[in-house]
Amino acid sequence: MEVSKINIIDVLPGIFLVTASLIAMLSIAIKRNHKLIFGLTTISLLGVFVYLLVYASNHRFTVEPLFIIDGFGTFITGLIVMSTLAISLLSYAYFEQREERKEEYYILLLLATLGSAILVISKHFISLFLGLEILSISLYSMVAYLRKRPRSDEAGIKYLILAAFSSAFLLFGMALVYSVSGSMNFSGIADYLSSANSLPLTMQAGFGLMIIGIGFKLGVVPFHMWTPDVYEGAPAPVTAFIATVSKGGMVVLLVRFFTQIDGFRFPVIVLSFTIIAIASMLIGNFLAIRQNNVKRILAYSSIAHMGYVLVAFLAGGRLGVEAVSFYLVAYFLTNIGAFGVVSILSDHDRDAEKIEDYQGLFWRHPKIATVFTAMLLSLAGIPLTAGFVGKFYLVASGVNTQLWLLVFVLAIGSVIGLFYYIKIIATMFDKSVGTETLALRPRLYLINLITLFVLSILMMFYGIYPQGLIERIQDFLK
Amino acid sequence: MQLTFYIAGAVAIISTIMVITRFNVIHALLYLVVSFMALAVVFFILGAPFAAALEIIIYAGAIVVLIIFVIMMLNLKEEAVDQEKKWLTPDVYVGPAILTIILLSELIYIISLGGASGVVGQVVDVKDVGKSLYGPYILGVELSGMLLMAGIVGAYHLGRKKKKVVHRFLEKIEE
Amino acid sequence: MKLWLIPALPLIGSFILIVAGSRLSKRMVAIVGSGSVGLSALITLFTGYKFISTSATSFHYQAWQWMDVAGFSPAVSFHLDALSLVFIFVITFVGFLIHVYSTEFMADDDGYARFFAYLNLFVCSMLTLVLADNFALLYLGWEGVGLCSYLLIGFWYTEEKNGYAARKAFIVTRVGDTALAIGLFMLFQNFHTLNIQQIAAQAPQQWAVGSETAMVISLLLLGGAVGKSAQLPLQTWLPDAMAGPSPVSALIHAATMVTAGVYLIARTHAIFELAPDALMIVGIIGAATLVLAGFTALTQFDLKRVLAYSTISQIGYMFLALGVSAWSAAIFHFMIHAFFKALLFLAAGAVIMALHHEHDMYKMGGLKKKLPIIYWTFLIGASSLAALPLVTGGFYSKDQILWLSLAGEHGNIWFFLFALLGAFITSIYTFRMLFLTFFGNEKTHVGHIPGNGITIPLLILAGLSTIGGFIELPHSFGHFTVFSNFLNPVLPSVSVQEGFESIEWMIQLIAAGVALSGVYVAYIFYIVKPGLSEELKTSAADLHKFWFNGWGFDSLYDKLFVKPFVFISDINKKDIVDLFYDGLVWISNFFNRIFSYTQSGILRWYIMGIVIGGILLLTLGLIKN
Amino acid sequence: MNEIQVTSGLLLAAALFMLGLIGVLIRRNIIFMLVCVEIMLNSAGLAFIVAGSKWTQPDGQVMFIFILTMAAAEVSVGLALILQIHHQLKTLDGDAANSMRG
Repeated sequence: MEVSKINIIDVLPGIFLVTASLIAMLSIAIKRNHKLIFGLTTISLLGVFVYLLVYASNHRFTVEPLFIIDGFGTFITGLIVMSTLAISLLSYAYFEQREERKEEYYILLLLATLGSAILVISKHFISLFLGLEILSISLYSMVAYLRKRPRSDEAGIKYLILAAFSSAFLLFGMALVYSVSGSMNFSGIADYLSSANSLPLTMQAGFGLMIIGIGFKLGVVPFHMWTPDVYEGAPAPVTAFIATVSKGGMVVLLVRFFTQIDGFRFPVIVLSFTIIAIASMLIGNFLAIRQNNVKRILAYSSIAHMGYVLVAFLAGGRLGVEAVSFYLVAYFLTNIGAFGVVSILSDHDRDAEKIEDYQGLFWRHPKIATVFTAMLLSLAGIPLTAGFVGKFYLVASGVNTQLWLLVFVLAIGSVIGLFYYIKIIATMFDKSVGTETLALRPRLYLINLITLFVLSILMMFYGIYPQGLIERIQDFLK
Repeated sequence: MQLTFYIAGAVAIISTIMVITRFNVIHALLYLVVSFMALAVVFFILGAPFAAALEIIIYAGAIVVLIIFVIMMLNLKEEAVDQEKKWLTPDVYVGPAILTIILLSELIYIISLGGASGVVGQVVDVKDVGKSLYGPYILGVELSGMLLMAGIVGAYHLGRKKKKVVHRFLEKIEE
Repeated sequence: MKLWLIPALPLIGSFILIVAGSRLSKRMVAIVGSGSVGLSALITLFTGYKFISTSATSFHYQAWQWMDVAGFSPAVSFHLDALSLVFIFVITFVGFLIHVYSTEFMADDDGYARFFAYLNLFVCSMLTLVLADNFALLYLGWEGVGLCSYLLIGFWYTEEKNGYAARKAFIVTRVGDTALAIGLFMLFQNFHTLNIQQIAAQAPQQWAVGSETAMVISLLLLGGAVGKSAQLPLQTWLPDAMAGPSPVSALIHAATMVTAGVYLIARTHAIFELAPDALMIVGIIGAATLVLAGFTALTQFDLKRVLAYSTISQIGYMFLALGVSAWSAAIFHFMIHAFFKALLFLAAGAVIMALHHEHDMYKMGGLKKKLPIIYWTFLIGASSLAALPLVTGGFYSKDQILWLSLAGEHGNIWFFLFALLGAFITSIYTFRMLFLTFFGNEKTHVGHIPGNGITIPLLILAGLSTIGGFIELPHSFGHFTVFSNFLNPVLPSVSVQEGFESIEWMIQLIAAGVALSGVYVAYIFYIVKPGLSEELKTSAADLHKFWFNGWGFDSLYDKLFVKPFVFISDINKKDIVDLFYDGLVWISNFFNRIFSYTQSGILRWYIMGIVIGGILLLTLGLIKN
Repeated sequence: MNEIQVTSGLLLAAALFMLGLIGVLIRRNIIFMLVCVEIMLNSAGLAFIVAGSKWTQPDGQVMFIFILTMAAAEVSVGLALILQIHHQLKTLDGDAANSMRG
């Protein structure tokens, strides 16, 4: 047996997450204690992050045949772990006040993080599939976690059927690709493609079917329809997770896969993604403008944002990857912040999702309203926020490769987007005091508040001084 | 060999058609078992005896049985069949059918012309699969363990009988 | 090197005052407001000392690099050389004195904190402008100055005419700003950088002397300079800008804003030197402006308007100097002018305040006794403005310009004659102002006697405008050239035409004579025979009116631009361009309805969406293959 | 010729895949939808086995096993959810679960 070939150090982050989830499960078996399991989760996430900071810098090696651990992967893994940490901090108060059994949530959270982290470093169809499914299956239960809410179940079943359905497409596509190339390794496929002059039709169809599966996870048009319903039905911290970690992992996989097989050579693939990107940017924004549910607005905006990310993805090259990385950081920060605000304001029975819940928020809870305003401005891409720098990065990469149409649509989309972000902000500043239906829980929400402050400070910091992060990213991508 | 393949394939297709058109869930599941068995034959012909065995054990055995269990738990009555009859009307299935036929014909066109030539039938037996599974793909096996764990924890949490909603102060007493 | 602190401190002060100004006591506001600028001034002193003692040619400090993406790297980085050192010295010191003065002058105003917030921001913008090492930052400062001037001119916004003056200043300078922006774009297009030093270094290699591009860019830059510095033909905003409080006028005229144009041309002299024709135009504009503004100043009766026109005229001198490549002479005059003009404005402000906001000189008089300190300091400032020989700073700086406008390599006799005429008029209107205000009978009762907050800055400025002149003495007075030597690494010295050295003393004599005779004329007209000026006024009423209205520029612009524009706007009431945005809104709503329909919440419908997407993808593949 | 072409295998997989797809689209009962998704996954597994057999590699079967694992996990979560929904809504109608829209 040749098991011992794997260097333990290389896959330590994964092992860490696995161990943490196992210990979490065992601790439930002994005694249910929310605080304990919450502490365990945060500590192990912090541990992974510290490990990544200290040990894994910009070296590059592979764990054959499944994984490649390089700077890009390490950077995004760190980002994912930090985001999960923030989400788990936000989750504590959210789940504490609900009379559900909340301990399993952390196991699922850790496993979902593991799935996303695996997506990020995979270089093989098998690891891609396993990562994706670990993520998805944990998410099914997380979405439907609050069993008292019919909407939660509805969202759960929708997500489950659709995700499994699109996984089937992804699998069938991968099978077609495998049947032609004879390898499930990205590099093997790349070798096959570089020796073949043109793209065989079957392989092309395989890629097409794979795009369905990938596009579903990203929530891009026309595979986007699940996003608003799932965002709305899921508990707010879970929504934050879906919006960020789950999508981010897939973005990285997409970038890695198409960069490695050099898919940009084939006009049909580029054309497909261009159409998807344009449709996402426009339709996502169009859908949001008259929406009155904050969670749905954020869902539609995330469709548009994924379209923006595809611009940099299509631009490709170093600059494109840098842009994607930076954008993901900005996008993660702001989305977690925004959903954190939603979760902090949510009460016992429902999430704070109606726009009326935000009426006059600034006069009732100025701190939270300020944080939310900052996050929305960042999503809208107003200068001196991280969102602006991210968007600028995207535009720069698009301009650099002369993707004028995409850049133009990006600009139009941003203009439309401004409307609904400002609408929420205007609602918050509306002086006619809204109904005080949503009570904040004292004491408990302090931890949320601190998390939100840290997030917004980071967001502003990266808006005002992004150069540090940019250099960091460049360093990692070396 | 070839003939067996085509017969098994035909059985699989026909029984699958039966699955999606039955009104009674139990009938549909029985056809599903037939379909899985036919597929197992196909696997065997394709030189994957291990997969054929798993197909019967896990799919036809475990998964279908699991579904039947749940149906029994739900205690669906005769109305359910009538309900299904009402749901499955031509205006429901014509549109999707057309879409699917378009997609299928595209796929048929692509697969038959698209350069995936070659023959199949070489046996890859359990030993090879085992060696590869516990050799290079060992981490994949570990991960599939995690996958199952996520499934189990989720199913446990979601499937638990719902507690009566009691006031939080009374909860402790009831336990 | 804490160079960034110099502009940052006023910015921080401004920030504090904006955020917490309403909660601070007036005393605190004063401390924050003037203290921040004072600290800046101290740091400037320290930096200047270090700069001179290390005999460095330039300091560079990058405070903050925003990002560096795909060749786009906006950074806040500062460049300090002799030229910017002179400017920041003047800005911080004169600015500080004006702040101190304001603490008393504005003491009874409701918008005390607001005033200092704007004032600090103004100083910060100007410092950013002169310290910027790239044009993008310079432009930021440039616009910041424009914004602050708008805010400060319209400070007493409750009165409609102040708002009007503020808008006028903003709009007229915008014309120049637009030209400048286009010029900067062209520079970037040509050099692929906005770094000033790099451009200055590359320009001579890229362009030949007289190159067309250099000419166009120079003219566009000149457009910007003319707008900010209130030169022909964009001078009309400055006299109206007197609507603001007196310290604001002092700040605009002495330390900030109007000198930005001079700075810009001096800073980009490398480009201008490649376009001699453009340089010539600079000189012509300067010469024409100085005479035109001088005649207008003669006819004004509002104390502050006289000073405003005198500023236009003095800036004209600086432009003239720039036009004849006498770079350091222009900067020298800028510095001296900053001292005495700030002094004059502050003194005028004190007078106006003492006389219950009376601006009309004909209603003043006899203040010599009542306000002795103001009188003496005002006299020093006026003498400097009129360039009375030997004892005043203005004499040395203006004399240098006169001399070089004739003898410099680009000089000619016409420039000289215009400059001489200007000097004559200057001393007439200056002393007319002095005599009308301080001599004769007291016509208005004196109310407020200025305290220390006002008199101390005046005394300091009076000292500076006298001593300041002695750091640069002409050949005939010992040839003491500390100032031009100091500037030499940045601004090349001008060579004098053959055969002129010998007559320098003659020119000085003429200049002195002209200045003194101007004083004499004023003496005759306003002290000895006060009726004489009235006679002259009535006998040439039309000319007087023409001059009084600033050579009719305002009404010309009104007919040429404002009226047609209003006419077009009337026609285009429902803005055509708006249709585009309305259309965007309509389309968005339209698509929103359509796509909202697809979000039906029905699971099978969503699956259908995915299938249709799949079909489209495969079909696309088949078509393209 | 007694050999089986790769295309025939893939076509069989495609046909089964499409049948599963049409099943998901036309059935309103959530259990049926789940079953049809299983059919699709299973046919994808078939496609992998065909491809693996073509290259005489075990990888196709390995992938099949992983698909099997995933299908089992997914069905268990799905059935648990279906139980929940039946509790909540007293129906298995997929179209009835449409409280969120717009």
